[in-house]
Amino acid sequence: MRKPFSKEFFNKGRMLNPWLMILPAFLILLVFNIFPLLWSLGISFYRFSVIIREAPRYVGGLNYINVITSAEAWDRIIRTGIYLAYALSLQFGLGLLLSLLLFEDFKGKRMLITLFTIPLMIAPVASSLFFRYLFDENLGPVNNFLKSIAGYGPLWFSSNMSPLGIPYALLTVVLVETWIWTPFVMFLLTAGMSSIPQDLIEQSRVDSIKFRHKFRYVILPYIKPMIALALIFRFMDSLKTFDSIYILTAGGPGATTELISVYIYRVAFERWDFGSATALSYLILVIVIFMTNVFMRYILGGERS
Amino acid sequence: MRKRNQYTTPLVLYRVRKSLKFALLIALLAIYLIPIYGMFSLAFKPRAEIYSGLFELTRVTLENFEEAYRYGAYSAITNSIIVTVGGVAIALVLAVLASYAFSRFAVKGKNILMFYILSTRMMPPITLIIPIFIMFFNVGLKGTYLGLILVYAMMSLPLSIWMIKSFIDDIPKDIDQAALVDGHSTMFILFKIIIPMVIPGIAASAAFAAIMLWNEFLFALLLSGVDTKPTSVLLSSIRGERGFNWGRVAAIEVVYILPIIILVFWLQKYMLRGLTFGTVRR
Amino acid sequence: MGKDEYIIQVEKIAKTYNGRRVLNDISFALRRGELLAILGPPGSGKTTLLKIIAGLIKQDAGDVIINGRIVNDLPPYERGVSLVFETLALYPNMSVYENIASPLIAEKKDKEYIDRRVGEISRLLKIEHILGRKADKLSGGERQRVAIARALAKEAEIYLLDEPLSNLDAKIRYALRTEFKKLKSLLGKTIILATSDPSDALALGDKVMLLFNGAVIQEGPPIDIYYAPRNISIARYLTGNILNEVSISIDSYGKSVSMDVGQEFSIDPYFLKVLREVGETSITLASYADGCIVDKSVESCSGIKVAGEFIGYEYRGSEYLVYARKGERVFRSLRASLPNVTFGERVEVCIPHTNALLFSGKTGSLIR
Amino acid sequence: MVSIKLVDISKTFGSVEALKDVSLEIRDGELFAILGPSGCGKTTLLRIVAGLEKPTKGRVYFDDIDVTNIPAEIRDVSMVFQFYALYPTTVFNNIALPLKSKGYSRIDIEKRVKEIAELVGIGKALNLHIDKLNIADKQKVALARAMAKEPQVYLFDEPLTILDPVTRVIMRSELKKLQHRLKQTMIYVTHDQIEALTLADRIAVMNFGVVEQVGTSWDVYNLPNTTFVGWFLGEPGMNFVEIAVDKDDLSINIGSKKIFRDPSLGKKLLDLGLEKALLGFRAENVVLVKEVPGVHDPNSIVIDGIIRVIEFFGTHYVVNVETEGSEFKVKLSVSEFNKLMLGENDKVKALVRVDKVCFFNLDNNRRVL
Repeated sequence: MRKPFSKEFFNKGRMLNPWLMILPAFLILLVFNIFPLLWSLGISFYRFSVIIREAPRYVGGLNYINVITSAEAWDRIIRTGIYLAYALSLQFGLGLLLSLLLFEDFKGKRMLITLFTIPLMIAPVASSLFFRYLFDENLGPVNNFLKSIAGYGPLWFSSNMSPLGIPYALLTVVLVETWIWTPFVMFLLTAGMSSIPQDLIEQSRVDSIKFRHKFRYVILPYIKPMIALALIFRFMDSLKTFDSIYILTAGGPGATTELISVYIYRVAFERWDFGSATALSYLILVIVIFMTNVFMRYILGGERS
Repeated sequence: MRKRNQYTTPLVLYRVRKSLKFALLIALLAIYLIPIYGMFSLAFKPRAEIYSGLFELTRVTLENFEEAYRYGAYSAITNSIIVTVGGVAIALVLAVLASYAFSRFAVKGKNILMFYILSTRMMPPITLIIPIFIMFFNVGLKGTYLGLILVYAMMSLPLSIWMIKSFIDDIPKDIDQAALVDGHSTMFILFKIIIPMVIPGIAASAAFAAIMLWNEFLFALLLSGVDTKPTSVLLSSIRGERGFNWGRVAAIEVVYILPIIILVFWLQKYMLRGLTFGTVRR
Repeated sequence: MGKDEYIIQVEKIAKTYNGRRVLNDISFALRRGELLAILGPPGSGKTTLLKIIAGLIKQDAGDVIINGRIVNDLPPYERGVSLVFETLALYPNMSVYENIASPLIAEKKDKEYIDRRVGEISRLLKIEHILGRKADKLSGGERQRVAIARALAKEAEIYLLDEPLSNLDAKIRYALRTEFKKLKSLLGKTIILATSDPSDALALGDKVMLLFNGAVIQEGPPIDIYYAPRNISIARYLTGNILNEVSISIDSYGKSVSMDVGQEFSIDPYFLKVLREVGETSITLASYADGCIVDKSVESCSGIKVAGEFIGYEYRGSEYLVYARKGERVFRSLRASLPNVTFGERVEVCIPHTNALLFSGKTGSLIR
Repeated sequence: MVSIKLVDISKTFGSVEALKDVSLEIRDGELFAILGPSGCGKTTLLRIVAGLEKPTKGRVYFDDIDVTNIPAEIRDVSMVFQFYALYPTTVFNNIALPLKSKGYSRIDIEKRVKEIAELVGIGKALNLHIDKLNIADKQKVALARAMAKEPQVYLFDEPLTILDPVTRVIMRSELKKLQHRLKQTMIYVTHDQIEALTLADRIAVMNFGVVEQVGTSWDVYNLPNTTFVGWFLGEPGMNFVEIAVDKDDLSINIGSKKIFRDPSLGKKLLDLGLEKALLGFRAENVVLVKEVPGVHDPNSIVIDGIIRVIEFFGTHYVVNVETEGSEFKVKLSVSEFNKLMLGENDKVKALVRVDKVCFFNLDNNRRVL
C-alpha cells in the first residue's frame, strides 16, 4: 500500500482538530471574500475614484441617498424587473413543457436530457457571441430564414418595440438567456419528477386517469419543491446576468438592455464612481442575502425532516 | 391482419397521441441544438460561404483554425488552462479537508459558516470586483496568473465544499466509527477510507468547478493582463471590432467549448448536485 | 483471573440526548464466554448502549469496567472490544481480505501474521472463496459474514453485535442464526448482542436483558423471560403484540366476577378459587398462542372459556394459526387443522389455567 | 372475468435475466398467488400481466386475445400496490378518478363510488383527505378504487405486507370473501409464504426467474417438486440429507449407517437410476427418541445423530442433529422437549415415517419419489 504521509502522521489514534482542516479554506475566503466585502462596504461610504487620483473622501450615507433617489438607477431596476418577468416566465413555461414531454420513460431519454444540458454548461460568452452571428440583422441565418418565409426580418439589436411589448434588443437578450437556462429548469423539474414513487406513476397508468388529473395529483405535489428551488436559483442568477448582455449588446442601444449588473459595472469601470457602484451593489447584496436565507431555510429544513 | 377486438380503437388513439408527443420533443431538441450545430459547421466552412445558410457545408476546411491560431487563440486557451487548473487544484485540496471536517465533526458555528459559504454562491460578483480590483492594482497582482488563480480558488471553494460535503455526508458515519474501533487514525480514515469512496464525487465536483472557471468572464476581464488573458476575454475583445471574421470566431469557440461538451456527457450522473450546489442529491 | 470474575461490568450508565433520556441507569455484568442478548424495540437505546461500551459515544454517568479496569476515558481501540455495526459498515472500496485485515493493519501486525489470521477466520465463516471480491459486490448474507469476520479478526475480550441478523431474508436469517449459535459455542467468546427480534434473543442468548425506553425491565435466562415475564408489556412484546388477553374483575368479596369480553363466559371452579386467592380486584389473564384453544365448541375447559367470532387464520404448512375476536380482544390458537366454521361464525375460546399467565390489572406485573 | 395465459415469457434487464421462459395458465375466477424470495422475478411477471412492462420474449393472452403489446393504460386491469399508491386528494376522488376517464356520467360515478366504499367499509370517510386515514383504511381505499372500475383482472402486489398482523388476517379473510362473491380472476404476488398458503387457490413458487412448481397449498408444502420449494416453504424449511442405496441388500444408508432396510424402496430408487439421492423430510415430522424401543415401526426411517445446537423459540424448540457429516433440524413442542430432557451433544435417534419423506435427484434437485 502506498503511503502519502510519514508513519508518524498515521500514528494510531492520532485525532486531528477539525478546525485545522477548515482553516486553510477559511483563510482563502477571508482574504478574497470576507475582507473585500467589508472593504467594499467601506468604499460605499466614500467618494472614491482611482482615475481622478484624489484622496478618498468620507461622505457618510450620501452614496446610498444618491442611488436611491437617482432616476437612472430606478430606470435600470425597473428594466431588470421587466427582464426578469419575461425571462423567468419563458424559462419556466418551456422548462415545464420539456420536462412533461420527458416524463415517461423511453429509450434514449437520458441521452436527450444530456443533449439539452449542453447549452447550460458552455460559456455564455461563447454562445452569446454566436447568437450575434445568428441574429445578425442583414446576413444572419435567423433573418435569412425569416425573410424567406415572411419576407421580413426584424432588427434584433435595435431599440424598436417588438410585438411582445419589449424592445427587440431586450427580447434578444431574453431569448438567448432562455436558450441557456431553460434546460436548468427542465433538469430540476425532471429530477423532481423522478422522485415520484414508481407505484403512483404506475397506478395512474393502470387507472388510465386523465392528463390534468395526473398533473394535479401525481406530478405537481412532487415537483413543487423543485419549482421553488429553481425559482430562487433563477431569480438570483438572473440578477447577476452580465456576460451575455455584455457580448450581445453591451447594454445598448442607449440603455435599452442595461440591466442592474451591467449598470453597476459601467458606473464603476466607465465612470469610475466606485462609491455609488458599491452602494448599489450592497443594496442588491442585501436582497440576495435575504433570499439566500429563505432558500437555506427551505432546503435545509427539507433536508432535516 | 389481426382480429378486431375491444383494444383496436384505443390502441390506435394511444399510439397517435404518443407519436405526436415524441415529434414535439424532437422538434424542440432540434431548435435547441441548431446553434451548436451551426457553430461547428461554421468553424469548418470556407470563408466565402459564411453567410451561405446554416445547414450548407459543401467543403470542409481547417483554414478558420489556422486563422484562430494566428489571432492568438492558442495562448488564450493555454491561459484558460493555467488559471482553471490552478484555481481548481487549490480549491480541491482545501475543500476536501474542510468538507470532511464539516461533515463529521461538531464544529462550533458550523451552520453559520456553511450558510456564509453558500451565500457566496448567490452574491453578485460585481460586489466583490471593486475592492479586489483595487487590491490587485495596489499589490501588483493585476495581470498575473497568480492573482486570477487565487480569486478563482476563492470562487470555486464554496461549490467544492458543499458538493464534496454532500458526497461525504452520504457515507454512513458507522464507517468512520468502525475504522476507529479497528484502531485507525483520523488521517488514515480520511485518506485511506473516506476519500477513496468519494473519488468519483470529488472528480465531479472538480469538473463542475473547472467548468465554472473555464467559462468565467467578469473577473478575467478586469484582472487579466494582455499576456494572461483567457479565452473568454479574447472572445469578448473580438466583439468590439467591425466586420470581423465569423469563421475565425467559430473556430475559437469550437476549441473553447468542445472539452465542456465532452465533460457534460460524463457529468450527467452528477448534474443535479452540480446545478444545485450539492444541496439536492440524487 | 478466576473463572467466576466478571469480564465486563456496566454500572449505572445514563445518557441524555437533547433532553431525552435514552439510557437510564443501566447495569449488568457478564462472565467470560457468556452471551447476553439485549432485546428491545427499535429506539430503546440498544445501539447507544453498545456504542458507549465500545467508546464511540460518551456516557453522561456510570462506568464501563472491562477486565476489572474502568475504561470510561479510553478510546475505542484501547478497550479490547470489537463491534459489528447494524449497518455493517464494511469499507466498500476495499476487498473482503482488506476489510478483515483492517484491525490487524491498524495494530501494525506483520504481513505473515495477517495472512494467517485472515485465512483462519475466513475458513471459520466459510468466506474463503470471496476474499478477493470487493465488499460492495456481496450478497446480504456474505456481507454479514464479512462484518463478523472483521470483528473476530481483532483479538478482543468482548464482541459487541448490533442487530447482526437484521436486514436479511427470513430464510437466510434462520440459517445464519443456527450457524451463529454453533460459532459461539465453538469460539467461547464473550458476546453482547442487541436485537429487536424476540426469536433471536430467545434462541441465542444465555441471558436475555429486556431494554424498553432506555431502562432494563427484566434480565434472565430465555426460559424465565418467556414463562415468567415480569410484566405484561414483556409478554406482549414477545408475541409481536398479539398476546391472548382477558381482563377479569372480581369484587372485593370475591363473589361476583366480570370480564371485558362480555357476559358469555365460564370459569372452572378450581381456577376461580385460584383467582380469588390472588386478592386483587382486577386481573389480566394472558396466554400464548400455543396455550389457547379455539374451536366451534370446547366441551370441557379447565380454565376460562369465552365466546368469540372466527375472523381468520394463517396456514403455515405444518399447522394453522386460528384467529378469533371478541370486542377489542383478539385470540390466537395454534391448531393442527381448521375448526369447522366459516368467517364471522361463533367460536369458543378456552385458556386452560395451566397455560395462563396472571398479571395485576393495575400495575401489569406478573402475579403467577 | 378472463383466464390468463402466459406463454414462454422471458424478460431481460440489461444482462440480467429476470424471467426465463415462464408459462402459466391462470383460470377464470381463481385466486392465484405467485410466491418467491425477493428478486425472483415475481413482480416483473405481475407487471407484464399489467402491461407496465413488455416481455423480451413470449406472449400474454387474456382469454384468446393477445394483449402482449397493449399498454397498461388501455389494458383494463386493476392493481393494488404494497404502499397503496393513493392520489393526494379525498377518498372520493381516489375512487372516482379512474371512472372519470372511463367516461362514466357524474351521477353514475357518485352512485358507484358510494356503493363500493360502503362494501369495503369506508363509506363514512368519502370526503376525508387520504392523509387523515390509517394504513388499513388507506389500503381499503386502494381496494375500492381497484374494484370500482370493474376490471378484467385484479393484480395485487403484496398489498397486505405493511398492515399489522391482526388487520392483515382480517383483510385476508375479507379478500377471500370478496373473491367468493365477485368470482374475479386475481393474481396475488407475495414473498410471504403464509400469505400465499392461506389465501390462494393455487400457488406458483418462483426462484431466479423460473417457476419451480404450480399447485395447491397442500401440494407445494408436502410434495415439493424441487429442493428449493421444500427449503423455501416452512419454518424451518425441509431437511435434506444425502443417502445412498446399497446395491447388495437394497437398504438405504447415510454414509456407512443403514437407516432403512425395506428393499422395495431401494429398488425403486435403483430403478430410477439413482444410487445416491437426497432424502427430504420436514422438521415437524420427526420423532426424536433417546433409545429405539426393541421393536419399532418398520415403516420408519431411523437416523442416529448427535445434538449440536438447541434453539428455543417460545412455542417450540428446534434441535439441530448431526449425522455422518450432514445436519438436519427437528421441531419439537415444548412439552415433548421437556419430556426428553435433551441437551447439547446428546446422542439421539430420529424416526421419520417413510410416507412423510421425499427423494430428490442429486443432479437437478428435482423430486423423484
